[in-house]
Amino acid sequence: MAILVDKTTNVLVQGITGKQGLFHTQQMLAYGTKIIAGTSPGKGGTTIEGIPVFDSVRAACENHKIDASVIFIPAAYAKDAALEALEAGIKVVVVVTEHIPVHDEMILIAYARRLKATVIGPNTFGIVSSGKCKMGIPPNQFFIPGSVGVVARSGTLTYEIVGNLTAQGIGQSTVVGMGGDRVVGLTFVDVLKQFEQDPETKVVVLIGEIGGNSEEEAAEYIKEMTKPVVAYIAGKSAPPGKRMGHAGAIIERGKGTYDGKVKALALAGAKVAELPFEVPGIVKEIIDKESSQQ
Amino acid sequence: MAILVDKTTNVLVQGITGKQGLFHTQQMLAYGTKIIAGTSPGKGGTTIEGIPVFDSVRAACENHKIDASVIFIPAAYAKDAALEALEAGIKVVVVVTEHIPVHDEMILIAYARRLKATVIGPNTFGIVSSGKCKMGIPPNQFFIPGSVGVVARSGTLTYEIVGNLTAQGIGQSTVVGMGGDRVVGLTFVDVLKQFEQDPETKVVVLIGEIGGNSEEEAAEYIKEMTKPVVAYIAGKSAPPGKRMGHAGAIIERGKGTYDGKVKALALAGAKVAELPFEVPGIVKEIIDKESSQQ
Amino acid sequence: MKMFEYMGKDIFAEFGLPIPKGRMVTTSDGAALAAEEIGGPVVIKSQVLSGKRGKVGGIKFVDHSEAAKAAAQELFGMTIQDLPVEILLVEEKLQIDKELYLAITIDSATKQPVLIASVHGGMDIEEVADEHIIKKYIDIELGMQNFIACDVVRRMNIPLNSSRGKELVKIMDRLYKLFIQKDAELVEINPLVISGDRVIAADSKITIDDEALYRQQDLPHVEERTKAEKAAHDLGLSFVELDGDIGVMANGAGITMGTLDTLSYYGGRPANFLDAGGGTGVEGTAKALELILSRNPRSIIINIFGGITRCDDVASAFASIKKSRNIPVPVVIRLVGTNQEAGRAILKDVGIEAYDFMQDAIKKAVELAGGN
Amino acid sequence: MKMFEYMGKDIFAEFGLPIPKGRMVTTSDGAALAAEEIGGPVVIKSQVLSGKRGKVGGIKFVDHSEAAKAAAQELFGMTIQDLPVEILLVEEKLQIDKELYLAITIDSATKQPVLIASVHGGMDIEEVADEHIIKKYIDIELGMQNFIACDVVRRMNIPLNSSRGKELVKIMDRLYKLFIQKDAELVEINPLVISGDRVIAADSKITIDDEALYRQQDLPHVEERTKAEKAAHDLGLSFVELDGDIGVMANGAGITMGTLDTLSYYGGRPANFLDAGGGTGVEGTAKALELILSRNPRSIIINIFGGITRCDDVASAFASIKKSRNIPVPVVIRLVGTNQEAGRAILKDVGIEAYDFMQDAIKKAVELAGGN
Repeated sequence: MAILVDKTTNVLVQGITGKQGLFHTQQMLAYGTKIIAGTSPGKGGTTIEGIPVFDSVRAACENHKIDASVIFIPAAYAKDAALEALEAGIKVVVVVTEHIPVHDEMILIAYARRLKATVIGPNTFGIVSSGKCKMGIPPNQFFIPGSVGVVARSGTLTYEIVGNLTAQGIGQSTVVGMGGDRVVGLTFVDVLKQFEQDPETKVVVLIGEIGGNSEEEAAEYIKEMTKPVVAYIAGKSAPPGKRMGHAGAIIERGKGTYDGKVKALALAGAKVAELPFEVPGIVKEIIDKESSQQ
Repeated sequence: MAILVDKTTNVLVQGITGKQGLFHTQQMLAYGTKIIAGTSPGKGGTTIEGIPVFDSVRAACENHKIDASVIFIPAAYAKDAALEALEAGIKVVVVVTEHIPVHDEMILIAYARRLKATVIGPNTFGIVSSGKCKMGIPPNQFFIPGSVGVVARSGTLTYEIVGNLTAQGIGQSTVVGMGGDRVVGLTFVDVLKQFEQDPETKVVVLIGEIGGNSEEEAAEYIKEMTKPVVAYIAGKSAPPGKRMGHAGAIIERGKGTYDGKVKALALAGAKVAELPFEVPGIVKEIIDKESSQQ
Repeated sequence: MKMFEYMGKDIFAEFGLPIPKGRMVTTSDGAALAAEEIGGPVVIKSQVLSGKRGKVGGIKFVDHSEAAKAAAQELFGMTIQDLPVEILLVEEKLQIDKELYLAITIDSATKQPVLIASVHGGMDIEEVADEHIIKKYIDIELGMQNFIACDVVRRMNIPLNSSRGKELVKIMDRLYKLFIQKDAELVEINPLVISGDRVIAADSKITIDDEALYRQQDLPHVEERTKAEKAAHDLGLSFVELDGDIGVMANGAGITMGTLDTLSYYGGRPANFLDAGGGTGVEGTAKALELILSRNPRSIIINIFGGITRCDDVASAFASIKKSRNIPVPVVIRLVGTNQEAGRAILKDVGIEAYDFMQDAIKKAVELAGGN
Repeated sequence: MKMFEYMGKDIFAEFGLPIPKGRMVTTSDGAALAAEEIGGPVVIKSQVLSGKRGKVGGIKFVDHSEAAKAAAQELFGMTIQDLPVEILLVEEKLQIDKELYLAITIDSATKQPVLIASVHGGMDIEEVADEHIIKKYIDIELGMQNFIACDVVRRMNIPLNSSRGKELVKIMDRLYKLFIQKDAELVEINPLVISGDRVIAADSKITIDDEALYRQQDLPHVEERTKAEKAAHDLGLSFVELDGDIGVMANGAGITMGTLDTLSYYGGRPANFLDAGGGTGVEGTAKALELILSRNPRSIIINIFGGITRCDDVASAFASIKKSRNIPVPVVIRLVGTNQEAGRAILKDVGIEAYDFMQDAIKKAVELAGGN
């Protein structure tokens, strides 16, 4: 078990012949991901890394059962690629591409919502069900199977924390990157609900950052959760009004502050780490305590 | 019991202060329909026939629980009115208006589908759950409670047949007008499925006409139905290529012919009347036979 | 409303769809001049609202402008399916490498636009085998997207990277825009010609939704109806001329059809289909009677089952007409529904006893017409 | 990209949104001329990308053109929040009966556009009490519909039948079109002035999505970034100047923030935020270092956790820079992730021992900067 993707997930790679698409296809295959087809308009009928390439998602779906798609397509064409995957009936679509216009994001997410499909991203590192399926760009070696569910807005910060968990022998059930843009497919609550239901997940790590109010919304749901949540919020030292890389990471008009988020999460019962490398220790403590109680 | 609307349905009338809206509001009230609000932009705060009038559907919904809306709004504004009702969360919307552009109809029906709402019409006489609720324009006196479900494309032909049923003492559970336009919210199959489920309905009358292929589709479903179906198809004598009033009623390219429809229905086990006034006799025979078997 | 080919091509041009060089003319001198402007061989096409013009000689190919004049003179003398040829379209003659078919129309069953494509263009699409026809339903909320057009091109076995493949993707996008923005019921390009590197709409067929004409004011007006049918339409009546001898009027398409069916059953032959619709007043009813009488029937059956239509309104209208003018043939009226008692009383005052049942009234009308 | 008020009003005019009579000027003579053209009292407004210009005297009202010249001279001498006033907008002075607020922006939580309206316009919307703010989320697939605008007008307690009510409905429709067609993140009219029968946009605030600028080529370009920030942006780096003394570079917004947080925790003060993003090559890395050095830091921390970024690429880039130029301050590097062994070997060749853990590396960088 895991959430959203698993050992049996048949994965399509859109843009499989591009530089990024090809490199990460190799990495995903090396991780054990069940990639069964790729798309590249005009290159239908060829193969790459032993994977059959099709001209369109529909063409791939006519020949294979596809469960999920990961998109490595330049920003200007990414909306079309995501709509294509959704229209073909694929229910999990990972949009790695960054710099997609926000109006395009609104349109593709509205369409996904209508079709009851899950969009991970845009501007995400992707999703890893550790030891089973990786869709996206995280480095393979840091993701080992275990019982910690991780959900984050930011990529490398997640590698940092997951890498440290792994270094301490703490594996992960699934690691989900929601994406760094202002409009993305998933909310923390969407993912927390899945972790709450997933029997394999025992502890959840939430990696947030300043800006927006999704951490505050998450806090509301955490109150109802039976599983322990450990959180880290990046941007404590960021000055207000400056946008820190992500479209979301900005403190505007006194909203989305570090203190507000930490307070909401702590009140909801989450353990909040002050620095990223403190997370594994807190998780370990919870796991040790729970196993000693059993 | 009945289908779609019932004694307890709280009805909104959009365009209640217009000539048609007002006349048919009076008629619907006289029939016993539970009309609890109306809309007329700019006339919010007034009452008409004792019914409170609001500026918008949202305003009506803020003050009353509304289950269904019937629209008497000129064609150029009818799409907006229907979208308004749907957006406000109303799940049954009856669009009486005729002459609505077909592109508007496609848009409003796509939106209804997305919200899992039922659109009856456009260009329909409406719906009558006999003795309980009338939404639309049929003359009151011909609709009496009973066990026959009626579904039709055309208005006056329905009155003709229902009037004859009533004259013979055969009442109706619900009478549904799907509307005469090329694009309408309901199909015969949608309504037949509801009648099949409705405990009050014992026999179903399907009133079709030449053109399109919805009668042929209905025939496919009738094969699975447990309840007897009596059908009449108008247009036996219509010459091919000539459009007979309705947008749908035209035999083009050899499709949608009288013979094709009758054959499909008969093969599916429906009893097909050759002339409209033969319907009540066939229905009566079925009812008498069934009651003698019990 | 159906558009003439040359009008459709003007609209194509407006939306950036590729059309052949050429223009519309109304004289044979104009045709010669147009041919000269174009230079080289031209095609001259009769502009009539009939799909069969090619088969009856309504299209001519000529090599130079003198020949164009002669050909135009010949065409202006023709009538095609009862329609006189009054306008010609003179166009460059295309080198044809391949003929495709492309159309967008409305699918009643799925309630959305459908794009239809085939690599077997140039003939009536009804004659193309199903397996050579590609249908793609378009989600109207999503609209035409690049991937949709690309996938249709793929299914046509045209390489996506080829210039014709790319051109086709653009054409589908623009054709859909036209379909939406012009409230079209049908936009059809048949054939869509591949000519070297170019992809060109060699013909155009556009039908605009009549109900949307009020918001398509910049389109040229094309009248397809006969004069009588148009007069009826303007009054909200739906009128079709048939070839029998019994005048028919009813309210609602379905019951009017049912009336015709019953009439035929009893051996009568209808002179017309006339659906008076809902809520017709004195003027409409008078006009309806006039239309019916223009067919010189031997009797008239009026079959009213009132819903929106109020029986008293119909009766009053009929009574006032009957008082003011001579109706030279017997009229049988069946009148039930909303306000029927009042209506029947009004008719009684002018000497008419309304019927309760349509079959009785229709039988009577057939009898009064004296059979066949 | 934020637009100047006068640019926003040009776009308003393009979409049929009512704006005051007036024009943009860049000299005080031009201001006098514009005032004369307009006739009567005018308002002269500094064109700067700051919302606070009114409070610091950046807006002046004058009665005639001589006074306009003097006022313009005064304004051209001002700087508002560090921004010099170089452009003025001279407009008719409006008679103000009421000031409304109207905006459309993007709601991250519901992932759709939201229309925000208030009858309490003229002040910062943040200062308006929640109960006076109307929010209407727009289904992006459905778009702005007449009923949506009508319902907002109703909630503003403005009669739907009044001319101002009707005008407002039109304005909402056009503002939404602008929002969609121009890829806006924000379109704001504050105040939207009711002046007799007219409803006029007295101010404009438009922010265009930076990611969509490639398809909005006809918009004027406005540069908000400092020179250094712009140079960084052009290379795909996200660079923000801060006021400490330790140079920071990391890859990814989150980890860069985490690095700053950790640096602060250990008593260091960052000189900058620099997110090198994914996949930066030699040029990008060289530029990144240059930007960091331009802040004269005492030490530099480079914190790389490679995903898309490959450790060997970063290491090669750094090594080649280190060979070709003098780096005058100590550099601490933390390097893990994709191809980390190769990367570390490359760094070793240029005498740098990469760290495993960010906290150790950051501690070292703080130590090397010599504390505060």
